Amino acid sequence: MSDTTVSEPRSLKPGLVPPRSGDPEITDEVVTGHGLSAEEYERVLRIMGRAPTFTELGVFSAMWSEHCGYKNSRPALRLLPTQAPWVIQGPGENAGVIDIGDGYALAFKIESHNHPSAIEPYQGAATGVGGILRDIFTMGARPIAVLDSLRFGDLDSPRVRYLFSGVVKGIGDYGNCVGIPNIGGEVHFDRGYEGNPIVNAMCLGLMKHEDLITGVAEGVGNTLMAVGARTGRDGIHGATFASEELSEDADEDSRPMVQVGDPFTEKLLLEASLELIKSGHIVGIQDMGAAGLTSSATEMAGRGGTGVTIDVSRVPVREEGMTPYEILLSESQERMLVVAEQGKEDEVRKILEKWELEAAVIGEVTDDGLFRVQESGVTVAEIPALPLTTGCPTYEREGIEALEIAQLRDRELPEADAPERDLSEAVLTLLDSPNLASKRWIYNQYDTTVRTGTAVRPGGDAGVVRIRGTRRAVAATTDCNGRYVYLAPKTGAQAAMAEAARNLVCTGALPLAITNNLNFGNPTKPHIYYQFRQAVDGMAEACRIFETPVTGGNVSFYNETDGRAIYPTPVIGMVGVVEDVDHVTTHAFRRPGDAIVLLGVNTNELGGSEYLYAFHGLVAGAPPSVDLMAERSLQQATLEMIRSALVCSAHDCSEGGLAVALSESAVGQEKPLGFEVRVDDPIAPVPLLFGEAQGRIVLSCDPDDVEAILEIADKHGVPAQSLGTVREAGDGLVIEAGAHRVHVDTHAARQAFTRALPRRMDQTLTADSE
Amino acid sequence: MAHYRIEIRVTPRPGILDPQGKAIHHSLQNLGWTAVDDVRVGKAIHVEMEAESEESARSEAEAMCRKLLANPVTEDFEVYQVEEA
Amino acid sequence: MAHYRIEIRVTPRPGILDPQGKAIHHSLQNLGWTAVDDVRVGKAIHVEMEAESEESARSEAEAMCRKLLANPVTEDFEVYQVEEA
Amino acid sequence: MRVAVLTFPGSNCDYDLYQAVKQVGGEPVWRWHRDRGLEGMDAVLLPGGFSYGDYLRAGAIARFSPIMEDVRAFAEQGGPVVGICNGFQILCEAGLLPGALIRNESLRFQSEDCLLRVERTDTVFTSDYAPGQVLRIPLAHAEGNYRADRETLDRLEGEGLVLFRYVDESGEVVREANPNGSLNNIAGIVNPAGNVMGMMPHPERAMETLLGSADGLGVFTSLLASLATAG
Ligand SMILES: Nc1ncnc2c1ncn2[C@@H]1O[C@H](COP(=O)(O)OP(=O)(O)O)[C@@H](O)[C@H]1O
Ligand SMILES: [Mg+2]
Repeated sequence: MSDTTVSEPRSLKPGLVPPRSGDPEITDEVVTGHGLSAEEYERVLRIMGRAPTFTELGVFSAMWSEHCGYKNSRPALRLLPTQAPWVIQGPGENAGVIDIGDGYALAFKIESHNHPSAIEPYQGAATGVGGILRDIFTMGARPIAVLDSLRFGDLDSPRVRYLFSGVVKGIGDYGNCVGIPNIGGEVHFDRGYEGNPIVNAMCLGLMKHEDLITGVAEGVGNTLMAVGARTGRDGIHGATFASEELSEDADEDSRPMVQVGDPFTEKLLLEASLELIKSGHIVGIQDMGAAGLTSSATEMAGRGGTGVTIDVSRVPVREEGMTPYEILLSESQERMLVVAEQGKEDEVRKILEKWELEAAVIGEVTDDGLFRVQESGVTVAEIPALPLTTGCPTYEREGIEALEIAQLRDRELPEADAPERDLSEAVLTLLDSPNLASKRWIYNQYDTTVRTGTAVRPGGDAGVVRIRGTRRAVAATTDCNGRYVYLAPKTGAQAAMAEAARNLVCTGALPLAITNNLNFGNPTKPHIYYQFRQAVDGMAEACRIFETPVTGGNVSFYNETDGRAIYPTPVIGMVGVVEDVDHVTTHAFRRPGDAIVLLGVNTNELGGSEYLYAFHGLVAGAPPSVDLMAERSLQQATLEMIRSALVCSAHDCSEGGLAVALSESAVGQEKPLGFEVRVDDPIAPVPLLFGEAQGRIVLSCDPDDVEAILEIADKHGVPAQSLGTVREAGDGLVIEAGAHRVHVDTHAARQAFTRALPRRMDQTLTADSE
Repeated sequence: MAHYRIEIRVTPRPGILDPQGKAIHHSLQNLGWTAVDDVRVGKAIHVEMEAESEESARSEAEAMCRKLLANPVTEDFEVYQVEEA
Repeated sequence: MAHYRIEIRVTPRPGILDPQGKAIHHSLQNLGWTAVDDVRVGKAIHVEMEAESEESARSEAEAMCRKLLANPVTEDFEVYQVEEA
Repeated sequence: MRVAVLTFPGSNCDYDLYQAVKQVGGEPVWRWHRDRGLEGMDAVLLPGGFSYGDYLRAGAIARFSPIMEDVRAFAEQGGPVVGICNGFQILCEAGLLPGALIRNESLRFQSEDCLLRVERTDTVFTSDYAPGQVLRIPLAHAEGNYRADRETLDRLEGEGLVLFRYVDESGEVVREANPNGSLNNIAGIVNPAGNVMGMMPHPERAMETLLGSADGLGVFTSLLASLATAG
């Protein structure tokens, strides 16, 4: 392990601050309890030139937590490409921003709320949505869509069902109330997430270029204002908590008080913030998210190269007797920190009042580079601002692959040669797998059509929102198969990138950029750091080849329960633009008689598949390989076909393999259809039908257009073959593979596909189930 | 065995934000009830059941609260009335 | 003037469908509480206010219920506890 | 034709209604709930959303908004008033329409396309539809379960005040088509005077095929046409 921090920023040394009466004394235990190592505490002493007060220790602890400080991830994240001509705002702000043409810009970001959701699924997920919405509208963008990426253990556990249903309800209730349509997401169920669910929420926001604003505390003498909800004792030290492992017998009282979301206040805050930004009365605005007032104030000062002074006694509070420590570290929701132009405080207050919200002056921007906190005029903390943000110690660690994973990857797989079961039955069983089945049970609880922009709703390959007044639309998707990443982190991360890009092009969108949410275990363990580092390397390479830079993201470490880590899950949130809404395409077959064409190559790769998990309970083998150049050609070919108006439907072929992709196009719509196809590749039937080879897309088109499609494929060097024909529902789903024949009744397939989740969820849910 | 009517109150734990209570409080003030200084909203659950005795009815009701009716992370509960009917 | 804590119960009127009560009843039965034969779910509203007297606190609370807290089409209300605090 | 689109704190379909009015050639006018006066307005629309977070009961707090006094006066003078989703809930809470909307039977927020049968075409809100026409329109709500006492229900049915009903593809009133448990599959009603209408589904979200359906257009074209003849 080597400490590779940049040289310490030069800054004023803080003055002496006497201990505040009533605050605990600082002992070794107190320091350890704040998650700071002995070396880190040494560093605090060096920066301060003296011992910190209790309040100051709390500030360091929060800012240098993994969550705020990116201690273990920052060096690796520097490897990710972040630039392209269309990137307006890269990483480092509340959200990334790209140009999408016609004078519009798109802000987007993904954020995790795994730990809070494990404790209180409803509020944890709800406040996760609240936080990501604020990250978007503090950029000056109006949120236009939400996506959610979820992971849980297997649904046969009552506790998992309780978590799953609470999370979905929390996401729905919050987004629905604010009025932001959900346009997609994903969910996987696998024992690898038992006890430690993943809840990532992504938001897209639209703005005109000139409305961009950032979280910067500029202009000495400008006024800091706390805006929105009052500060309570909820979530104190949530950031530090999110940087620790969960343990099943964790003391209830040691956990921070659960944060409760108030989407109604959020909606008012959203409107008020956008109005404030338009008004020109403010120079900066930022959400009080993780580590609350502390992180928003110090980050804004850090970016502005300024200092700030805050008086906590002026912060509107919900409860009496709150200490400076509590006020600084509270994670109460629906609050903003605003830097108003000096003299414009009343104008700001007026706008907030219209929206029935409070705005209080709590401090000002200074030129001394210090984060100074006062309590009724008495200084209780004084810390150089820059070291708090950029001076967080960072670590680049040794990574080593765990032997047992290498063994799993190399092990021999059942059914790689000959099927042990009836293949038609196997198709039905897979369609009933919660991982492959319709997610309608989820998105029926989400408003998907509010704001009248949703051109492709959840249930397709990617969500699409048209931009009123233009011919354009934006598309977004989230993807990651944690099993692949577990078995081979670099390949797995590239597969996530490739799937996201395929999902976008299938709707007619050109992929432009990504945000990512890196969900991993404890990075101080060498085999976890290995996963992390490999995944970042893989992602970086794919970003370069796809020309989709990273504009922001989030790292969530310590996703472990009792020492067991989740599958490494670097969720990719990718956005793209459809140039003309006439190109918007969905995955559903449209007309009997249409031809079915496969782009890409079937391979003999069964590793990491849902088939192995569903029938053998196995997560093993090498995950399907990824050829990034071939993926890129596939993307370009598909887009050209769609833009030439040759394509009736396009569907990414991935989890569940070819048989499942075809079935989804047939029965994954209200009026199911049938199909009849023939595949003659010299591959054993199970890997052929259910292997999850990358780089494939299933299209349907007018039979007269097959030739044109094959020509475009050929031009791009993309292998393509005509597979068969879309049929009436009554003809069933028919696949001939060499000597094997699959024939599934369309109605039975649709039942399996649509009933899988409701069937499992229509059971009693209790909070205390083990 | 006798028949019991049980009244249960499930309320947000102290310190936990209660946005609903806040909104109602605000509305009551707008309607002129300025003397109101706090409103909290929870669930009122009425259960009817057969039980051996009042005590057993009460302890069953408390078990229901722990198991299903209240969320221990965010809510407190109280079985405040058990009546033979 | 004194400070009062008031407990109010707002419940679905008899005959009005109570989907939440029905669902909880069902769940309790699935969890083994087969002796339960009815569940109704309403709101427990806790109000704190200044008032001249207990009677006036009560009558104010009843007025709040009539005006805002209960919907007469679907709900009944009861101010079941008024306590000086 | 000037059409007021009201915004309550927590409304979130006001923008969509505004666009819908514009699309059919009306002149939408924003009205914040604390603004007073509806003079010069030809119709008033109450949007969907979560006024006051739907706290207590959907619509219960918004009905006391200052502008609601003006809405009541406007309705009493015969001016057309439309409440959609939360707007419908507010109109019921305010007593401008009978009945109440309670939690969906599923206890879940329900978001999907529904099929609606147009029960009457002789109203200012439905004149552009064919009798019995089946519409595909998105809905999205948690409290859309229409309830009324026996007497009220008999009157609604007897006087033909039900405007829209949830049906299946063949236009039949069946249980499976009912998304929320509403009595008699009621999705929308009108007052006896015929000028106040409330419905749970969102016609303003079904204005163009790009977004899935254009079947909601009729509500707005009917209204605009009636205003044109009235004016
Ligand atoms: N948690 C969720 N929230 C919203 N929509 C979801 C969610 N999970 C799945 N969906 C929808 O269902 C579709 C199918 O999911 P998935 O099988 O993960 O698709 P894909 O493999 O194409 O990414 C997604 O594209 C999305 O639109
Ligand atoms: Mg996926």
